[in-house]
Amino acid sequence: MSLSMATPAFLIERNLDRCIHCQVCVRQCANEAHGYDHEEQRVYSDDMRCVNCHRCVVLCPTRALSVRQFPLEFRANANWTAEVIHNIYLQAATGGILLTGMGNDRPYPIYWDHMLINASQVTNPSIDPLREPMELKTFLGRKPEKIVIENGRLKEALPPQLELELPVMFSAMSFGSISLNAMKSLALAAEAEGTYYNTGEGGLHKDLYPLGHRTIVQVASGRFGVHPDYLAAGAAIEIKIGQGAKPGIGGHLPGEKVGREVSETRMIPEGTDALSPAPHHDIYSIEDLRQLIYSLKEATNYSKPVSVKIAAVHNVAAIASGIARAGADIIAIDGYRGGTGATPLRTRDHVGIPIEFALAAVDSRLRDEGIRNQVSLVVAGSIRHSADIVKAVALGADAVYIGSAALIALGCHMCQKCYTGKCNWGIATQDPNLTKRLNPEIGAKRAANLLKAWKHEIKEMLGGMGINALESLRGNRLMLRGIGLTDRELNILGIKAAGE
Amino acid sequence: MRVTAREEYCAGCRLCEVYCAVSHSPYPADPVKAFRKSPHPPISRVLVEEQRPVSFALQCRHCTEAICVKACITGAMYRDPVTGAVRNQEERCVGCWTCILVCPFGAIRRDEQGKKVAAKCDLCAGAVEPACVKHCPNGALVVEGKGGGLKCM
Amino acid sequence: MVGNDGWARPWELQGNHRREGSKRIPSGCAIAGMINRKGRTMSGVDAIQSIALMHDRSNGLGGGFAAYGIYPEFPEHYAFHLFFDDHKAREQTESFLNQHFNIELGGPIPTRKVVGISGAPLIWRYFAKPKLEQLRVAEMKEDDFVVNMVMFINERLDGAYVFSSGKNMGAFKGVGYPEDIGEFYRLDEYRGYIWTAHGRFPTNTPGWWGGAHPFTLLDLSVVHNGEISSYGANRRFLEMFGYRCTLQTDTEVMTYIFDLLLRRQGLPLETAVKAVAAPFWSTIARMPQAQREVLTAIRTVYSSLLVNGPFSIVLGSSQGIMALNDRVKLRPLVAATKGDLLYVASEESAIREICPKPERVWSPRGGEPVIGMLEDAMPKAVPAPPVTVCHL
Amino acid sequence: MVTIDSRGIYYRDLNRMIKQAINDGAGEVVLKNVNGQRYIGDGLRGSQRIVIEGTPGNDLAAYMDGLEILVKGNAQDGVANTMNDGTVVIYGDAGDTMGYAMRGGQVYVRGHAGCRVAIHMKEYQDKVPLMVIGGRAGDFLGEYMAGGILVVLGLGLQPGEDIVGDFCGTGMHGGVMYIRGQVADYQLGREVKLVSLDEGDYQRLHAIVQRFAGYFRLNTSRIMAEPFHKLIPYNKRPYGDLYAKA
Amino acid sequence: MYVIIGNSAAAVGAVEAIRRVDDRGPITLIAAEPYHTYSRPLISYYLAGKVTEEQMAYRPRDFYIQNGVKTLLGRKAEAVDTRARRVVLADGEGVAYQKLLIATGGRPFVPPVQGLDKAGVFTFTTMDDVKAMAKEATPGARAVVIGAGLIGLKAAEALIRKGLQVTVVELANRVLSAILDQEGAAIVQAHLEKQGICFLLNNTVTQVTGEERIKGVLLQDGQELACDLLVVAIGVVPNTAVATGTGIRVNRGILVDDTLCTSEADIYAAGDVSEGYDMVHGTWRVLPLLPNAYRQGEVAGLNMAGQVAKFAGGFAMNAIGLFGLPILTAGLAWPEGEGYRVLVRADEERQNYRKVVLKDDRVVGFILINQVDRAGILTSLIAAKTDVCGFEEGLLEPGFGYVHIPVELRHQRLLQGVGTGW
Repeated sequence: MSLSMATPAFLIERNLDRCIHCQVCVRQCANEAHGYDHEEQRVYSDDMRCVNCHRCVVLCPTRALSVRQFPLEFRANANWTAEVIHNIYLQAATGGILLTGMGNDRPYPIYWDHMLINASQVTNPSIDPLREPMELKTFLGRKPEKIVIENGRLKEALPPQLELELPVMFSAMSFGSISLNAMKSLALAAEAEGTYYNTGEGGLHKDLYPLGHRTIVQVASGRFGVHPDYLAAGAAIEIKIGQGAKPGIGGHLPGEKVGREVSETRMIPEGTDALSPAPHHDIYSIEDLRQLIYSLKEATNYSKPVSVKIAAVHNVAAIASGIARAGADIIAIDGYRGGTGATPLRTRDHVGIPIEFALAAVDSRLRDEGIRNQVSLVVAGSIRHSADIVKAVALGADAVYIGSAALIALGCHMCQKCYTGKCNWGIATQDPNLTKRLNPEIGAKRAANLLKAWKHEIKEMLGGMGINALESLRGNRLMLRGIGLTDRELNILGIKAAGE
Repeated sequence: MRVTAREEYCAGCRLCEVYCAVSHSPYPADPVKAFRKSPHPPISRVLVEEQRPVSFALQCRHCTEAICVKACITGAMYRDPVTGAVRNQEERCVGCWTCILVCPFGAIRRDEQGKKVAAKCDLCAGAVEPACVKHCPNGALVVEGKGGGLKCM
Repeated sequence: MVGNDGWARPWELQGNHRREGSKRIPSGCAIAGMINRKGRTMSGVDAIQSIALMHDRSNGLGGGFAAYGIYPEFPEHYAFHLFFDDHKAREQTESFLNQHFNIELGGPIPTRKVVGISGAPLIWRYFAKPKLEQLRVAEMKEDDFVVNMVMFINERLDGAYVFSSGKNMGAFKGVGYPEDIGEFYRLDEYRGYIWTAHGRFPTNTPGWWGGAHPFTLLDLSVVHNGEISSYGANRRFLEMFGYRCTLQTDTEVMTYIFDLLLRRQGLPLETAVKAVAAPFWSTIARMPQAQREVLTAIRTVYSSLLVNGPFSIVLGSSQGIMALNDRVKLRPLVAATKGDLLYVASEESAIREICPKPERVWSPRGGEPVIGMLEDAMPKAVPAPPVTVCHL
Repeated sequence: MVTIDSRGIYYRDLNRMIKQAINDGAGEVVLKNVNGQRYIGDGLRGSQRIVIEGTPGNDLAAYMDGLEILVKGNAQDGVANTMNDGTVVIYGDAGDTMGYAMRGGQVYVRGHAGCRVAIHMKEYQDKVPLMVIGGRAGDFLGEYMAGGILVVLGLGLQPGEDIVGDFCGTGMHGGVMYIRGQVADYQLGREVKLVSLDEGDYQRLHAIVQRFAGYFRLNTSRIMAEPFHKLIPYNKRPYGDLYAKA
Repeated sequence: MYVIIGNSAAAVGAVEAIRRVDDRGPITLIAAEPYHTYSRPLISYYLAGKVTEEQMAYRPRDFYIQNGVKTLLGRKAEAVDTRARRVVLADGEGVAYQKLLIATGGRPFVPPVQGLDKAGVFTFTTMDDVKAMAKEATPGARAVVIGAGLIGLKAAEALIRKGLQVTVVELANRVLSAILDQEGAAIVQAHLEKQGICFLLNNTVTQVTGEERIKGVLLQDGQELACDLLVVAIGVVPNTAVATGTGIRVNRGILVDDTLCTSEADIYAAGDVSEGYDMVHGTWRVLPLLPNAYRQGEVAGLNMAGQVAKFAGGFAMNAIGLFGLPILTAGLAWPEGEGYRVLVRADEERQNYRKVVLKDDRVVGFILINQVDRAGILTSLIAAKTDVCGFEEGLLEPGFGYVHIPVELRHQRLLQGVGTGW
């Protein structure tokens, strides 16, 4: 096919009054959207290649660059949008599945934004978190039905727990989907702020073993890098069943991303595709999950909590109940806005349910069944800021996982091109030219700063509610009111409408 | 004191070169003017070496026993006894390139745009932080050893 | 429901989780089955031991058994096993039964107290035959009539649930680990030539005994392991034939599928199996023409009865048992024989627990049924014409 | 050597006893009357030997790293799940999903194996997992297989019985299978092809079969007398073209 | 009491070294020339008018004052009385020393050619030389330079710039024969010819004609050239006169050990007057280069002041620019004998020439013409005797740099120093 229907998505604007032709943009664009014409001695741009990652814009020393939507339009059509048309062109040309990165970007309602948080006035006092104690410490893990004290001692020790200084963890992102430097950034930030990061299914790089106590090691369907040392190294083990950005499907890490380090960490040969099957081939039913949970507990002598991560799907409440009963100590639920390095576009945008509903349904179901205390609930899938966290905890979450927000802290500009492996910010790439753009010391600082800032904000909001310990917010849906929601939605969320 | 590159974090953007040039130009605060107003683009004293994927900036190590100082035929090259910085008095320099011949780091550049002089890092004399360090977007350049430089020979 | 803070908690009002049927409940499980093909009876102890070995496959929220040949003194009576929430429900049901059946004998099913079993409903059984005049009024065959009655009770009579309705057989089930359920029902005191057993791992706790396996309809019983992804398609197809999937469980649907195909449409078991666990089109394409046409017909006519997703089942009937996997064998199933005995179970060890030295042990392929029929079993009855189930 | 009568012992207690015995220095642990106990050998590291008399439960030798386990009987599902190293010898049959994600070590099965065996078996550096199945294997053998050596010998097949099931090698992208006998094209996944063995293959195979035969007192040359076929993936990037590239 | 004879790089090196260790001990510096220390290589710049006399100062005017050095300038040291431990000046005065440094440098080698005593004949090594020549170097005049070495060519360049017609007569078959090979020399020669210099190679002056004043020269091949100005620039030899009659052992230059001490205790020699260790050749020989002179002076100074310092050796190295064409060389650039490997990349059209000589996987010499940037890295590889196995191919890259050097070595050098042990 010689005729390509492709047209640029973005327009690079260069202010020639300011451009000094220093070529920083040329050097920084892995997509080669900028070039240098040696004959003319000037830089030029190729809009076609631009993915709008802003790397050139941010680094341009003279602020000569800007990027905007390419102004080419089709005849106005609310149904056949430009995006739909372009995707058909692409599929007609390639016969391939459309890929994308990061989370669902469709304009579905964001229920977080339809919930409002309470504050104290007059009748009960608000608290000033700057002066008074404010506790965010959170323990994740199975809690026994009751404790027995004999001779002043616990008869049975508390089952293994994860201890968090704030109810936020970095969600599973594998070494392979993200760079080692991104991984290190998160690990160091987790260490600094007293929380955890998650290996995803990419194995644990040797450099990160010293931070094993801040690591949740994942066991996913590809079992990459899973071996006894790996299991022993982590603070907890997470069985990944599903992921919000691609519920029900597996993942393919293309061979070109499996370089030496990824190969060593995943324990597969260099250059091979790392194929993660859609299911675990040893789990086709809930009792198989129990079998896997206990095989992991057995292999680690019952010393670590085992988490099970699933995507938020229609019958998530029933599934969560089953997971709790299968022996999981933590259930992580990833909503349909959850991010990823690569996912089929249609799956990302059309499969799953919002985390807000999933959380409300699961928490309610587990409470109905009297087993909420047996298991900790972690939610994920586009937690964007501290207010989302406060709302999540009020709906019933013990903690949240953040992925996209953490990556944005590291510099991600949401171009959604992670799957190309050309992340200009050195995050979602294994290209050594690009990975070194993320200095993990800086990354760790930024990620830790984000957690610090959110910690302060959560405390402020808690103080406003007159609460000085996070556990008093957990499941306290009285602290939420809905706005612009139908009765049915309010019912599912288990909250009253604003004004009620 | 010297600026050291951490090559594992050098993004190869060469902003260090751009800002070094700017800060040694007549318009140290204005990159646009620095480049557009001078008859020649200012010369950077930082040199980014690159052979993908490796890249790093390299500038004068400010050796304590600086061979360039010893070898300088005019006495233009000297080590500031207070700051320890090795500097070139460009008005005394004749551009004989003996320093180029002896500097084991290859950290001295030939500036042939006007009067030939050896151009080298002066640690942005007087600045709190050299321009290259200040503008490195990734912390790949760090100021090290307030006390002295390397013994190069 | 109102909280002590004085306002309604809507999430507690949305549905009655105490009883299955308001929500679809996927579950995983352990299954076991055994038959003496000569019709010689075995004590329930074996079935209990076998399923008990697979304790970790269930989670204490359901266990049950089906036993055939246990009521030799009432071979021609329908043995109704019922759960009642209370005596009011029992009285109401009994009056309904008396209206339509001649009850030969009725009373509580004997149980014993077992640690770990609590919250049992009233559990009664009745040996009964339909009243002939009622059959005439309904213009129905006897089995259809019984099915209708059972469905009526289960759907309309509050607090009553028929969980077994076959002749000379019975289901025994409840909430608890299967070995405890067996103990509770005193199954050591029963003898049958077929036993099937089930340990349940539901993904929530209905706390309701009717939801346990086996699910039965007349003498058909199903114990099941897995989750059917095609549930919605299967169910809506069955509903066209008058089935009411009130429990919303996979087992219920599975039972109705076989009831429809075997009893009401009179298909041979092998054909029914091909509808449920259909061969792949690529496999069909390689078959000889005649066979290809048959399979093509089965797959197209009964496309909505293809059971998709992982499952293994043991189907029990008075004539024998059939164990079946989904067509790609995503659930475990092992079979073994020794003499006249055929055993099937989710794990080999469950068989070896009661038959340490089987003559043959094998693992059936996906979609390949393991069938054990009584030696003197008659070929399946002549197909009955489809009937309209009257809507009660 | 420590002997444990496992009859009626819950798996968790049995495994604790095994670990205790090994910690106490036992070089060999003999388990008598095993029936259905799960997770034996899971996550253990060392060079000890566990002899199992009976039918061990699921996930035998999962994550194991080095031990030798002999099963004097049939094994159930999930043998050598994600095993890192070590040897499992099964004198009877094995169940489904054996060797899932197995990365190293060796498994020898005298009898047949179930479905989905050696799924995602993979190799890494010096670790090249080896699995030898004496009889036949079920459907989806070597699905997603990414490395290692899988040998199916087809000993004791009934006339007309297939040595492997359908969808053999689906998604396979590494490693090699040696199959003693015929495999019809329709049984193969789209990502694999049958090729002839070369001299190197036969030498390699001979050594493997010799080890296998050694465990079960069989005659190597008689096994080697039948022709083998070699199954290899077309490439290590089976799904490289699945996606639309702009 | 330190006494230094000489006032060039070695002397300055010694002063600076002594003062690092001993800020009090009296230093006396004796020099035959009456000038403040100046940079000898700059005399051609001076001739060309690129620098003023003022700018030729090798150190600031107050250097000796600041360093507490008593200078006896324009006073020639005639002899050393080692027994009495004093230096005898030409005017008879004696200067007592406890530690003495002889840093008298070299003197121009003047061949035995008839007529060199005529006016208009110059050598080209001192301030006086250049001042005298500058007066006579008028535009349009015809100059002949004997010797196409460093000094000769720099003189020729300066004379061209002053508008003279210049002919260079060279006995060897190429220009810069001491530092360049045939190919490199050809590039340089072509470049210089383009600027108007005439070359007569394989030839030399046998006689100077004229009366009082030079009129021309007779060449070996019989040719006669009319000329107004003759520059004798054949080379320099160690100026060892002061050691004559002492026990100080002298070969071509004064012999020293690695502390720069002569055969006489407390008497040191440094710079062009001495024979230093050539680490490339592995022999002791005169290394007439400014960087060496300074470093030797420095080592001598340290030892004189009581420190133990050693001169690990040096080797030939030269930086020269001719009409904008830079030429940087070091070590052995045209090896003879077994065991050498020569890497060359040449582009005559662009005047680019890069040649690296290896022996036993070590760089022992190089020639860089035109693209000379970062030559010091190569120099340091010679000095450090670095095994270049694994990055040899990079050596010929015009942009050869640390990026071509294996990461461990690179980091070691950049973070810990080069450690050549010069």
